[in-house]
Amino acid sequence: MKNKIFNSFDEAVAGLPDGSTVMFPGFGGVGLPRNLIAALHRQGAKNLTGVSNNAGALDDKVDVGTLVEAGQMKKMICAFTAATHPSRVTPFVEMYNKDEIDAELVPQGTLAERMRAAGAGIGGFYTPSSVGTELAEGKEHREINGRMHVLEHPLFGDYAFIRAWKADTFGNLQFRLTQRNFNVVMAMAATVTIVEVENEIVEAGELDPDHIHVPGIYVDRIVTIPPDGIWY
Amino acid sequence: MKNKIFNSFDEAVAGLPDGSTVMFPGFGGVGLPRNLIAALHRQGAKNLTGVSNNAGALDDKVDVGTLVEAGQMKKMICAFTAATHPSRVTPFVEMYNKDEIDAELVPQGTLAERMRAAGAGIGGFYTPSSVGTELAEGKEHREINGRMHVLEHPLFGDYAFIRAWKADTFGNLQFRLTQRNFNVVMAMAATVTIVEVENEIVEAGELDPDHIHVPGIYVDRIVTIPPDGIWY
Amino acid sequence: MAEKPKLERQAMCDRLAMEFQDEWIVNLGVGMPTLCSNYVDPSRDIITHSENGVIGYGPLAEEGKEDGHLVNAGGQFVTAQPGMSILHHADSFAVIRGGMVDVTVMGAYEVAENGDFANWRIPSRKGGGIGGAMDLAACAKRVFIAMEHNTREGGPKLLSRCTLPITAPGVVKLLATDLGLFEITPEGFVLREHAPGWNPEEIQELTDAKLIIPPDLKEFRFRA
Amino acid sequence: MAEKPKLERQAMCDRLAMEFQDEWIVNLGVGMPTLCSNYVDPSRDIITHSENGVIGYGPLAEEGKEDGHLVNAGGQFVTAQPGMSILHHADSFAVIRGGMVDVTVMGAYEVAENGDFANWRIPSRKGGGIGGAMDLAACAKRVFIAMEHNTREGGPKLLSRCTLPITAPGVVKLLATDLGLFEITPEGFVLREHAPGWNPEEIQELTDAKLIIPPDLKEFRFRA
Repeated sequence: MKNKIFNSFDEAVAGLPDGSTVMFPGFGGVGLPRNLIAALHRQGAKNLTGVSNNAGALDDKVDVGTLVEAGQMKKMICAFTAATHPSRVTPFVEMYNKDEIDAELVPQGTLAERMRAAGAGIGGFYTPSSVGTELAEGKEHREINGRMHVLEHPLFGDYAFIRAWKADTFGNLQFRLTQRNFNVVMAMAATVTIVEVENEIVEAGELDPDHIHVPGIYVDRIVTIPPDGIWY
Repeated sequence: MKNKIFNSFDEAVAGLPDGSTVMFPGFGGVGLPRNLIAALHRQGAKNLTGVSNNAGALDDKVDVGTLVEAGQMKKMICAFTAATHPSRVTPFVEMYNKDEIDAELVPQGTLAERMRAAGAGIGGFYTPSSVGTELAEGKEHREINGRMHVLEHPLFGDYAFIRAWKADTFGNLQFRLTQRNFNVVMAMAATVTIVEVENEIVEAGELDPDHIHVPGIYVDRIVTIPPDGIWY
Repeated sequence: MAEKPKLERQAMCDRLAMEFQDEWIVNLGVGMPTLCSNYVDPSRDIITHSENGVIGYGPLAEEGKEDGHLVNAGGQFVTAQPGMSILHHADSFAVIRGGMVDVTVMGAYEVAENGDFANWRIPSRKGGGIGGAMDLAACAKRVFIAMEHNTREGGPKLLSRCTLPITAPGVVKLLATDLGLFEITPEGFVLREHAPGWNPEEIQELTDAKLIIPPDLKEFRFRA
Repeated sequence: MAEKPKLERQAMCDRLAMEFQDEWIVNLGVGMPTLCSNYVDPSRDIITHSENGVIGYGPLAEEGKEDGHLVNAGGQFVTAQPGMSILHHADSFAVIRGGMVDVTVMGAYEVAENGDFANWRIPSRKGGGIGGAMDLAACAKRVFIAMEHNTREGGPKLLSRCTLPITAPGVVKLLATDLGLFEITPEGFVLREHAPGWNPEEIQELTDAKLIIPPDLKEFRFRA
């Protein structure tokens, strides 16, 4: 079996080229691969396009906003470009207002489904979400069974950074509760999937085949979070 | 909590109207809801449209072919209309050759994805499967990223008959190994989902929330297979 | 007049929650609507759904008893309930787009008499926050809104037409503000219940849209 | 000439399996191709995929040791292997359409020099059996075919153009018949290896399409 286990986050993200599209899961801070993001920050790749639910929060923890602030991102594709509260100005908002970073705002369900389509080999799909709004302007419309839909396209990644609960040596992954969020579709949509895992990596065969959330065929590199890693 | 537990297969399928579209999972005989099919055979509804991987095998067991042979089906939507071996003539093939039953032949992946689209509120999707073949004739074509695709439409059911391994009182379901097959997308695609389950129904809370294959919101009626039920 | 007490946010959310019916799948948006979860009629059998992939979660977790892996759409720690299940994001929005959600409760900047509403973008600011609101608004069976009746500056928020970019057209069915409960009908806003001490004329004065005042107008119903 | 021994089915499938590379995800169709699973080079690290939602299953189950819930695409009972995982049908075909399958091995009625092949419908019969063949043929990285060189009646199956309705256009890369191994190139069928005792002229005589005979033509390689 191919060895997918890497000894450090720095080794796991080494060689990630400038200009890559990188997918970052996480919702409310849960399932967010903070250790891999910190390693990418140290690694320094530039002109990246990020795919993420938001463009970074405003706390002292490492998240997508850390890469934005460091000038590593040229564009964010996400469901929130504004900060969650108008009074809080994130690094992203500051740069966005000065046109120093680009953004594509996507309804959250469409964002998830576009990644699922990329992973599932679907060339495009029609959704009723966003019809009648500014975000549907310029998109192809089609009435299906009396209801208007817009055409949406698959969203591929070069890399997905994943935060998992358990992994085996083949790369099979399990998530715990709402940690799952975007992790599954991002692992499917990206060419190279890199995982930080909260538990020791177990031998193939130790995870129940009925309860694998991401099959190992989608997973390329796995690192166990060390005791001094970023846990929350 | 709404009571979803029914005492018998006959009660669970009572009132299924003539003309309904009924989805039947199962692959290689595994995950096939034989007890519910037998009850529908006794119930006698007619002019049904069936959705299934095949149109019935040629053994002495109850399956979709039982309903075909009894004249209950007016149409089958499936990935196999011919018998798996040319020398074996199923009831379906006999009737199909005499134009006594209608059929729509769909590539298996497209069949599964059309049901997933129905469940997921997707109005239509583009797939490269079947392009360049007789089955793509008359379908809308579109070139996406240099590759030709055809447009496929969601496939809804009035009823899904499901065979599960475990269930709880809320209707959450788990499947074992390749029993899962079409069961998940059919439960999502159908208005009324009726389940035969191989184990005793447990209390809500006894199944791990991280390992539910079909959430109970998709499930309407559950019957435990009795010792004298059809097990294989 | 401005001195008269208005309705508390909790009362507004309670009032909307009183409309929830047995077996409804209920999605509560970020902010004020999460207050709805503080009041669920114990005789009612509500199923909660959160866009980040939880069906059947329970009340907010007590401090010190949070499970770091279980949050709601607002990122708040919630508790597990028997029968809960977890989905990934694409499957969670399959539930939403598939029409399984009976009601979604959201906040808004503006609501119009044609059922349009706006809650994701202020034109003076670049960008916005859609989250799952557009999917929910377009696909849930009913959209309920909880918001203050007026802006901080005293401007109207119940309009004949939205001025901000909308979240979805023609979907709002019921609206609770700090001045009352409003149904949106093909004819426009119907004032169903007024805040105690407020008469229809006073409410109309603070409203841009023309209010329909039905003969059976009632006083606002509080939680029992 | 008809008396000369041809290749056994197992030898044909072994030969195709010898082309599998480390880490390949391999999908074996119903019928003859499942024989490929009898031979997997132990030095090779192959990952099996079956359309009914299994990744990483093992050899056929011994009689009496079958698990009633675990079958392959042909409905045969197979064994579990460490690292195996299960998907539902839509996710299983997401693997296929998503381009994860490195090779699919199928049977066929006809293969054409342009890479077209036909394996789902005989026009004299109404209907047909597509199963997952169209999805796999359109989306796997490589399509290998294992079939007899001629029909039972002695007719040709390697054609300049298919006469039957095709399963996918232009996808076949490698073909094993009971007379040899054929590569399909932009120029057409190249006879890479001939069955022992058969010369290219004899094979051409039983073939409708024009065969390209390369200078480095070899004898068929058997399993070591």
